[in-house]
Order: sequence, then structure tokens, then C-alpha cells
Amino acid sequence: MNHILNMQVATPEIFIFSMACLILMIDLYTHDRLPLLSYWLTQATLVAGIYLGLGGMGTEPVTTFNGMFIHDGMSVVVKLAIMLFTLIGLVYSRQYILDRGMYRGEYYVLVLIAVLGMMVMTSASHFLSLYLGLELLSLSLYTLVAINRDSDTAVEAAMKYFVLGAVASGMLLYGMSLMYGVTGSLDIKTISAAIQGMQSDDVMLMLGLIFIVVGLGFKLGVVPFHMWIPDIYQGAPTSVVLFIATAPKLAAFAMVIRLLVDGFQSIAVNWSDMLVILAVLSMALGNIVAIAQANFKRMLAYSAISHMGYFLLGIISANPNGYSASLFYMIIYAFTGLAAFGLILLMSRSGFEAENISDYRGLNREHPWYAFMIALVMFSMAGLPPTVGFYAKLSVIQALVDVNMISLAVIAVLLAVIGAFYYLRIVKTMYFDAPEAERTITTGLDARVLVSLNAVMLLAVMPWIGTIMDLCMSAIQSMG
Amino acid sequence: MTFEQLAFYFFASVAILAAAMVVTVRNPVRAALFLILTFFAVACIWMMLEAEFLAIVLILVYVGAVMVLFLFVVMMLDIDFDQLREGFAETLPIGATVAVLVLLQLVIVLTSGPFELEQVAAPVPAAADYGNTHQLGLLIYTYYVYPFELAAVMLVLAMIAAIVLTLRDRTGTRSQKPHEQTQVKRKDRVRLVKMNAEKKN
Amino acid sequence: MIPLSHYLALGAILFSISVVGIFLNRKNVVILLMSIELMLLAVNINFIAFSHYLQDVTGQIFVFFVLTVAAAESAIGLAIIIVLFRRRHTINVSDLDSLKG
Amino acid sequence: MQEEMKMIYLAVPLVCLIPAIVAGLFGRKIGRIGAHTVTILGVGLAFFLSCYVYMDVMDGNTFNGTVYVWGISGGFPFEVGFLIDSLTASMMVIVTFVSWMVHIYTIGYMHDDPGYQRFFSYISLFTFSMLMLVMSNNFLQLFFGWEAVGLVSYLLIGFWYTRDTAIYANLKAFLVNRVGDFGFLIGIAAIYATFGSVDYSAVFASAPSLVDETIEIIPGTSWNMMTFICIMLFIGAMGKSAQVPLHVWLPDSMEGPTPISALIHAATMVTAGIFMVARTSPLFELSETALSVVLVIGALTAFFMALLGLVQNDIKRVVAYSTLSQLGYMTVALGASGYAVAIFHLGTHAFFKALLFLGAGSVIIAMHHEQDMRKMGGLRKLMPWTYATAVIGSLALAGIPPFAGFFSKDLIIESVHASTIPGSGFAYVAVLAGVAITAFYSFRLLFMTFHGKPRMDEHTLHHVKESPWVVVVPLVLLAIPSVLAGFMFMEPMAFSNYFEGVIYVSEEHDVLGAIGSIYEGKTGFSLVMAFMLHGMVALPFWLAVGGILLAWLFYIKKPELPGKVVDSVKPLYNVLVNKYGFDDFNQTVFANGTVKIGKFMSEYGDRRLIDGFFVNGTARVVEAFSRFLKPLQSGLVYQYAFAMILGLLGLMTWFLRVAQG
Repeated sequence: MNHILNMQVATPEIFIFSMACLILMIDLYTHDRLPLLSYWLTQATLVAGIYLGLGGMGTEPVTTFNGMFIHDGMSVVVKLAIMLFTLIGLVYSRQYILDRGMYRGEYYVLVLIAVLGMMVMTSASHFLSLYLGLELLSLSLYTLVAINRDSDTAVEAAMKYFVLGAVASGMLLYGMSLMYGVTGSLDIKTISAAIQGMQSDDVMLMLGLIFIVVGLGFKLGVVPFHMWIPDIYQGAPTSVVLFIATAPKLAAFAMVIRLLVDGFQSIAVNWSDMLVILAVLSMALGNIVAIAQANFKRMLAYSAISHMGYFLLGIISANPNGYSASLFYMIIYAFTGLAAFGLILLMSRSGFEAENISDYRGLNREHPWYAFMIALVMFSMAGLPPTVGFYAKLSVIQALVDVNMISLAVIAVLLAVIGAFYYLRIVKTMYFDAPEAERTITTGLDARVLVSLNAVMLLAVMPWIGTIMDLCMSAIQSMG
Repeated sequence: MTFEQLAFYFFASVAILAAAMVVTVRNPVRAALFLILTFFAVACIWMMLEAEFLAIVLILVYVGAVMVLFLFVVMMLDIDFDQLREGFAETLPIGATVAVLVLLQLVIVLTSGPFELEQVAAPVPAAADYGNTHQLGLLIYTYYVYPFELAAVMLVLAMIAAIVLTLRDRTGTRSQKPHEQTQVKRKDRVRLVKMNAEKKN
Repeated sequence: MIPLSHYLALGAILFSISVVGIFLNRKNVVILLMSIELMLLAVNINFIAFSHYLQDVTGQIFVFFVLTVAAAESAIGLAIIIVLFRRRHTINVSDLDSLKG
Repeated sequence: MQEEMKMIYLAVPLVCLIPAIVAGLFGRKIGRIGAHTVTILGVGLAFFLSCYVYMDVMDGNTFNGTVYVWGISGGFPFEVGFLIDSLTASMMVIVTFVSWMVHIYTIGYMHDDPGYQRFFSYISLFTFSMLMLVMSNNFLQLFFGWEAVGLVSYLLIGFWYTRDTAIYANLKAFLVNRVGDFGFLIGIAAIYATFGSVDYSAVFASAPSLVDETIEIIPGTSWNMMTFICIMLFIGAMGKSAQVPLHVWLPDSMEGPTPISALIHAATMVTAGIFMVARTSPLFELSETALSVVLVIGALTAFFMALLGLVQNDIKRVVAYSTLSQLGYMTVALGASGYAVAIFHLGTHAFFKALLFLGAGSVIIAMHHEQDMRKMGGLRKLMPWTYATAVIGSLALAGIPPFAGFFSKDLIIESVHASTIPGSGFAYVAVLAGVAITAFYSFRLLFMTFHGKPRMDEHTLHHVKESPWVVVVPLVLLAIPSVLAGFMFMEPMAFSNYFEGVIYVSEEHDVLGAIGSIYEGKTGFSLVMAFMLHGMVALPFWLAVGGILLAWLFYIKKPELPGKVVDSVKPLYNVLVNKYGFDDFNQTVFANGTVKIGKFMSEYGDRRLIDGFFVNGTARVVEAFSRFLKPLQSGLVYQYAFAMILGLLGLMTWFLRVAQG
């Protein structure tokens, strides 16, 4: 038993939590005098966290904390993306939070703890750390959803999220308990080794796997475990939705990899069959129901459901190529989502939420630049070339074709065509409908510049798309 | 039937019945009390499984703290109990069918062989000087220090969350605010008004 | 001697009861929370039974942490319910359907 | 030398892109004059560079290689590559020349438009995209260019976005094109799956060895892989090149400004499909079935769209339908394996059709944006330059020697005649009949617009004058190749080794070789002269002359005749006016016949967005499905939990059963 703990690899986590505690204290004394101090401290924390995280780039995989924490290429990339996306998201949402009286130091502390939870999940190599990371994330998110206590819908959304989330984590735990019983261990590597010697159609293994897939399905939000997504997206404050829709998706990716790949790669036949069903249902239901939505956020929720279906396609192919395609898809999706919600935040102002599709009528006449930005985001989400979304879809579908799952690939493409429709409806609304009311943009310059940059990157990043793909590939290949 | 078996089936039946009552009774206070009963019965079963420490924790922490919190909330929220169970019966058939199907499959699989006595023999009872608490303590504070720290973060988070969600600054109360009182400046309290001298008309 | 499978069956039964509790209860959110507690209890029974029969204390440690998390979770859950009640003056599940479609 | 040429290749699209960006982003700063100066200079430079490249290619210097690699992921290369050969070089010259002319013309046409700078930015961007499309050396980049030109055309059709009809038209264009693109994408995917590459040279090299590859689309039925790929690619071409039944968007696209109609919807973008099929000739040659499909679709388009041209009264729409019909001719040529002829016709057509469109535009300016030919007439004297060039364009379109259209069109007819592919008999009749009709409607346009008595009101008549020089000069410059291109390029393009190593024709399909050998044998004349002399006595020529005479009879000699004829064949006339009911069909089926096209356009467009999206009507099903599924999200948390449990139960039931065998 190695008692010497290599804490160096966990520096970003330790730093972020220390800062969270510090900000909590500082905010108590400075809240009235220096209201934005917590915000800036949080941003500084994330920047420093990214800096510390960059230090872990390119090192060999290391396990520490007695095998409960793993540091490898995948964890570094995912953690960096989580911190970066959170940082950008906070810039977008600052004005929104201030306008709605949600600004409290605790908001940022909760965000930081959620980030910590995600990082713990990403680095988990033991059921225990995985579970604790997941709960850290979930509990912070439940609270963040309800943080606007004066909103009827937010509170209702929080209740739903809480109940369903708790049920899902109960199921995940049940699956973990069965896996523990079958393999006699909670350490993911040991479990993997134990499973290798077993029949892939062992009933008990299958039962445990089913429960774990259900838990993962909930976290990702795939049909039929998706029900929370539309309600939370619609009901929660947009700033929180922005957060939920971006960084935690990457954490969910890490969780899928840790459990299904690190743990159960040898029974990939079983889980990939299950995921096929979930993926097809998600792509179909997400894309179809999105058509009938009038609320922009809710539409994006259904779009998120369908995107998770596409994301699963890479995992289904059950080889490193597919996993890196999925990671790539997730990063691109989160980045696009960041721009989408960032633009919604930009359009909303005190007393106006800009969350109905009709709120965007004729946006092109008044704010052609932002209308163009939204159009770009929609094109990317629909997967139309030449935006990055096209490459994301292409890479997962290609991963499927590589393993000869042609029919699934065809279904995916067909559903993407249906999906293109509702994104284009937004574009049509902005460009061709007559505007209804005056719109003024009150958001600060930093957010405006950043969100523009974010959206333009969906196009402009094209020349470096290979670099990003290579990064994803090397992240997957350097897994310990 | 040995005493051990008798005890197991007794506590198991109590746990199951009490759990069933939790989800069916009309009054949430009663439901909470039945849940406490379930916890007690399960704690006894844990004792039989030589998990003494957790059994005690379940009673002390769970029954003693968490369930009390539940009761507190139930009583604090002034709810009309009479209308709380409408519509229960009409969805019972389909709901119960699904639950029974889930249960059947679980039980069939779990009792399908690998976990019978022939495969997994009951372990020899631990020696009299075996300390479950001691053993857990040793591991939790050394080997499992990382999750232990994470659990600490979790509790901090729970505190922050509960306070953020429920604490309200009441306006109109007459509490003192020393912080503000000591920082008062002259201009906050005294306003000089310049007035023209009155003229006689 | 009681076989391991009986403990697991007990866990499965409690699990199913909690499931019933979640989707049959249409009136009171607090009872939903209690059902969730039951579900975690079922999981814990599984862990402890396995831990005992495998003679491996890790399962118990896991339960220790699950209990911690469950306590934290209930605290937050109840806080949400209180906020909900203050805002909507009801915790009747059937009335909380303003978000749908 | 090689490196130097590489720079030039790269420069050609870039000198179009950079001005587009400048005019687009800094349009307000640099003003109107600045915007048109930079873009015209850019495209002009591109034209001269293209000519240089063309010369270089004629000297035998072809190029195929990667210019820039973005990255390789999982063995899948993402790169910008150019393939410069005679096909590409010809296309480059055509595209940049027409584009340049249109740029200049636009100065006059869009003179009063508030979106002046934006317009220049768009057309330069379009030129860039089109160049990337034709210069590509792999399917993926081709697809990019394909989508990009589509996108720009979408922007340009809806340029006057305050008009409801323009919005409607641009949605229609976008959606119908999606159907085509979908097929195209599947085709590319199938190519990648079969060949493991999307590079032209790699694909074409290994194509013959994979002829017998099959694919099971519906389990139990096996398709020939080549046929599948080719038909999918052709579906893409059908969307872009507006072949029946995906043609519905092109006539409506005339809502865009006229320079756009000339550049995009006549000369360049719509011919991308033709170009693509010619480019992939090594694949099409391997599938007789696919060629047959191409031939029949092309013949249908050529004939039926020409008929529609007869009854149009909007001057631009006549030209639009003639474009459809001419695209049908090109497609027929492809189907008959006369790829070289198709490209030849593409080139001549680009010149004379751009000329006709710009001429029509010139008339429209003079008439203060009146497009109805019934309100024109007698403009011959008033607009001599426009009239003269329009006559040249019409003669070329009708196929009268020695104008450009004659050579290319006659050669297509000869090719079809020589072809033995199933359906060629039908196609031959269709294209022959098409000749007479084409001649008739093109001269109908000429006579109605420029001859006879003026039918417009006094005020308008009083203000009619010849268009400014920026409009006239491009007309003249386009008229020159409309006369000469056929004469000059027929022999090299169709009968020499011009396309050697570029276009592949199998022995048994070599129609051009067969035709060539006929004329080669006639001593004393050059091949071109022999062809022309033969043409003068052949059927198509007399059909064309007959068409012209009939038009003269109807619209000059006895103007009362058309009414009588219409009355006597009223049902047929109605069918044509209703465009065979394609639109009506959509309307009655999809909108329950309650809403009329043209009324409540924006409202209708909304419905149509859904309905038009899947031309075959699946949209309603999807939407109904959507509405049906929506209430499942009931808002009640216990039902959500129930759904989760059902999901769990489903997975358990299915997979435990599988596990237990």
C-alpha cells in the first residue's frame, strides 16, 4: 500500500476548492462595498486553474490517492475544457445575474464547487470518487437552478431536477453495488481485470451494467431518461442553463469513458447495443419534438437531447477512434452551446428574458451582427458545412461507418436532416419576420466581444480543426 | 429454522411492510415515522451482517438527524392532508404492474444461482475482539482520505446550499445592525437645508 | 445460514417499493424524498451484504459515504421544498406542471 | 515553376475572396465606389490569372495536389487540394469571365439600391466559392464549395428581403436544394465507404476494379455499388442543376436581382451539377443504369421545361425556363456519355444565357422594373444596343449557325442519336422537339419585347432610353463569345484530346468518336465546316427555323393568332400555365388548397418551410409526430420518473433475455 500521496497532479482541484472557501469568506465582508469582487476572484481562480492544469499536459498517466485519482491525457483535456467553458460562461452571464438580483458570492462558490465535482469525476478511477464527484456536481446544480428563489418556474425546475437526479443516482448506485458484488472491488482497474475473465453474457454483469447505463443515460439526458432536460432548460435562469448545458456535458463524457471504457471495455458488445437504442431514440425524439417548440431555450433542450444521441454514436463504435470522435463532438457541442446561450443572455435584459422564438423576429433589421452570430450558431448546431458542427457530426458518423454500422449511420444522417429544419426556422424568424419591439442590448462590452468571438470561431476555427481532432485523439490514446 | 434465520425474516418483513406503509399512508408525519421504523429494522439486519458501526450511524445520524429534519419540514409546511392522496387508485394498476415486473426480474436474476450458499458461503463470524469501527476508522482516515475530504466538501456544499436557498433577509424587523451603525457618517443622519430668510410681505 | 441472495432480494424489494413510491405518489413532494431515502437504503443493504459475504470492508466504506451524501442531499432537497412552498404555497406534485410540452 | 504556378492557383480564388471580405465588412467605410472598384479589380485579376492558367494547361502543365492540410483524423484527411486540368481551367475562365461582366453590369443595374456594397460582397464571395468548387481535387472540398455557392445563392435570392415573394422563393430554393444535397452527401459517404478515400484520383483509379461491388440498402436486395453512388451523386446534381422534379426552385429564384439570375442561375452555379457529373465520368461510365437515368431525366427536363417557356409572360421567367431546358440538354449529353459536349454546351450557354439575362435586365431597367412582356413592345429603335445583343443571344439559343449555340446543341442531338443507352430513343425525340420550341419561345420573347407596337403607357414610353455604358459594355463583351465560342472551340473541345485523362469514356459509349469519324472523312473541309454544312441540311436546323417563322407569324404577322390557338387548346394551355401542376400539387396536397400561391406569402412560406422541405410530403408526418410526442412531456415529475423506470424495465427485459439466451 503506497501511502505517499502524489498531490501534485491534483493541484488544480485543491487550488479551486481553497479559493472557493476563500471567496465565500471574502464575500461575507466585502459584499456591500466591492460587489464584483467575488466575480473577479472567481475568474482569476479559473484562469489560475487553467494555468495549473496546463502544467499537467503531456505527462505520463499517474494514479494517486491510493488509486482513486487518475491523471492522464483525457483528464487534462477535459478539465481544461471544463474550466475554460465555465470561465467564458461566467463572463456571458455576469450582467444577467446582476440584473436579476441573483448576484451573491455563493453563486460563484457553488459554480466553483460544481467545477471541482466535474474535475473529480473526470479523474475518477474508483467508484467512490466517481460517485462523490457526481454528487458534488449534482447538488451544486440543484441549488443553482433554484437560486433565483423568486421565480416560480426555476423553483419548480429545481424540484424536478432534484427528484429525478436523485432517482438516477440511486439507480447508478444500485448498478455499482451489483458490480461490486460480481467483481469484489470498487476500483475501476480491478473491476476491468475481473470482468475480463468472465462471460460477456453473464446475467449478473448485465443487470449491473443496465443500471449503470441508466444512470449515465440520465446524466447525459438521452431518451427515455431525458425528461428533466426540457423543463430545466426552460425553467432555470438562463445563466445557470448556460452552465448546465456546457461544462457538465464534458464531465458526463469523462464519466462515460471512466465507466464504460476503463471499466467495462471487455463487455463493450453489451453496452454498445444498449446505447444504440438510446441514441436512436434520442436523435429521433429530440429532433422531432424540437419542431413544435415555441420557447427558444426549450427548443435548445430538445436539440441537446438529439446532440447527446449523436455523441453516443462515437461511443457505440467502441474503439479509440470513436471515443475521440465523441470527445471532439462534445467539445464542439459545448462550445456551440456556449455561444447559443451566450447570445440569449446578450439579448435579454432586465425584465426581458428573450427566450421565446418570437422574441427574435426581425432581429436582422436592428442587430444584423448578432443575428448573423445566431445564424452561425444554428448552422453549426444543424451540422451544416462549413461550420465546425459539420465536422463534429461527420466525425462520429465516420466512426460508425468504420465499424460497419451503416444503417445506424444512415438513420443518424436522416434525422439530422429533419433536425436542420428547426434551426433554420430560427434563422428565418430573424431574417424574414417583421420585428415587433425595440431591442436594446445592455450587456457589457467584454461579453459582447467574447460571444462574437465564440460564434465566429465556429467558422474561423476550421483551419485548426485537425489540431483539435489530434488533441482529442491523443487525449484518448494517452489514457492510463 | 435457526434463530438467525428467524431474526432475519422478522426484520426483513418489518422493513418491507414499513416501507410499503411509507409510500401508501396519507399523512406524511406517519410516513416519516414508518420510514424510521424501516431504518430500525434495516439497522438490525446490518448488525447481523457485522456492520455494527454503520448500523449505529444509521440510527444516530439518519433517524436522529435526517428524519427529524424531515419531520420538522413536514410540520413546518402547513399542508392539507385530506387532498393529498387523490388519484392514487386510478394509476395504481399500471404503476404496480411495472414495479412488479421490475421486481420480478431483479429477484429472478439475483436468486438465479451465483449468490446462493453453495457459491458464496457465509463467512465465519468474526472473533469477539474484532472491532468494526476500529477497522473502518483505520481505513477511512488513511487509505480513503481523498473521498473523506470530498465528503467534507459535500457537507460544506450542503450547508451553503441550504442557507442560500432558505435564508431570507426580513425587512421590517427591528434587529440591530452594529456593522452599519458604527459606520454611520454625518451626512447619513443630518441634512442641512438652506432656507431663505422669510420676508415680510 | 442465510444465503446472500436473500439479502439481495430484500434490497430489490425495497428498491421496487421506493420506485412505486416515486411514481404513485402524486401529491406530496416530501414523500418523494422519503422514497429516495428508501432507494438509497436498498443500495446500502446490497453493499453491506456483499461486503460481508466477500469479507471485504470496502463495501462498508462506500456505504459510509453514501450515507453522508444522502444526508447532504436531503438537506438540499428539503431546502428546495421549502423554497417551493414559499413560492407556490403547495407541494402537491400534480400542481407543479407549469413547465411542459 | 511548379511552385510559382501553385501560388497562382491559390491566388485565383483569393483575389475574389479578399475584396468580398473588404466590401462586406468595410462596405460603409469604403463607400459604393470603393466597393465596386475592389471587387471588379479582384475578379478581373482572377479572370486574367485564369486565362494564364488556361494557357499553361494547354501547354500540358496540369496539377493535382494538396495546397493546404488542416489535419488528419483517424486516417481521414481534411485538406484543400487543387486539381488543375483542362476541365478545371475551362470552367475557371468561364466563371471568372461571366462573373466579371456581371460585376461591371451591376454598377448600372443596382445603382439606386441601398444594399449596393453588400451585393458586391456577395457576388465576389460567390465567385470565390464557385472557383473552390471547380478547382477542388476531392469530393469533400467539392461539397464545401457546393454548399457555399448554395448559401450565397440563398442570400442573393432573398436579397430584397422586404419582398415576401423573395423570401418565399429563397426558402423554396434552400429547401429543395437540401433534398439534392442529402443525396449528394450519401453519395460521398458511399464513395468513402467503398474506396476509403475522397480524393478524385484515388477514387477514379480504383473504380474499375470495384465494378462488381454491391450494397444492401434494404436487407435482401443487393444494388450495384457504382449505380448507387452515381444515382446519389446525380440526385445532388439534380438539385443544383434544377432537373425535374427538383426544378421548382429555379423559376422562383428570379425574384433575386437580375445580375444574380445571370451569374448564378444561368451561367455558373446551376451548371455545377453538370460539371460534377462530367468530373466523375469515370464512375458514371461504369454504370449503364445510372447513365440511363441521367439521360431520361435530362430529356424530360429539356422538353417539358421548354414547353413551359411558351406561355410565360414575365420576361425573366421565359429566360429562366429556357435555362431549365438547356440544362436538360446538358444532362442529356452527360447521359449519352458526351461529357465533352456537355461541358462545351455549358460554356456556350454560359455566354449566351448570361447575355440574354443581362439583356432582359437592361430592358427591365428601361421599363422601370416592369417585367411583363405584354406591356412592352417596339423597343428596338429605342434600345439599339440591347436589341442587337438580344438578337445574337436569341439566335445562339435557337441554334442557328454559326452562332455558338448551334454547335453545342447540334452536337448534343447528334450524340443522343448515336447513343445506344436505354432511353436514348425517347431522348432523341425529346431534344429534337425541344429545338423547335426553344426557337419559338426565344423569338417570341424577342418579338414581343422589341418589335410591334409599344404597349406600355405613355409615361413609361417617354422615359425609355438605352441603358448606361456599364450595362451595354458587358452585353457587347458577352455577345462576342456568343457568336464565336462555338465555332472556335468545337473541334478542340469535342473532337480532340482536349479532355484526355480528364474525362473518361468507355469504348462502347464513345459517341463523340463515332460522330467525329463521320465528319473527319469528308475531305476538303475542316471538321467544323463539315459539321456546319451538314447542320444546314439536317432536321434540327429546320426545326429551329420553323420555330422562328412560327413565332414571326404569331407575334409579328398576325398577333391575333396566339389568342385563337390558346382558345383551341385551352386545356393544354392551362396545364402549361400551371406548370404541370407541380406547384398546385404541392399547394393542394400540403396546404389543403386553402391558400393561394402569391397571397399571404409569408404565412404560406411558414407552412411551406415544413411542407416544402420534404417535397414528397413526409413533413406533415414529422410535424404531426412532433405534436403527438409533445404532450408526453406532461410536466408531472412522477410521470418523468415513470418514463425512466419504463426505460429501465425495457432495457432489463430486452437485455436480460438476450443474456439468458
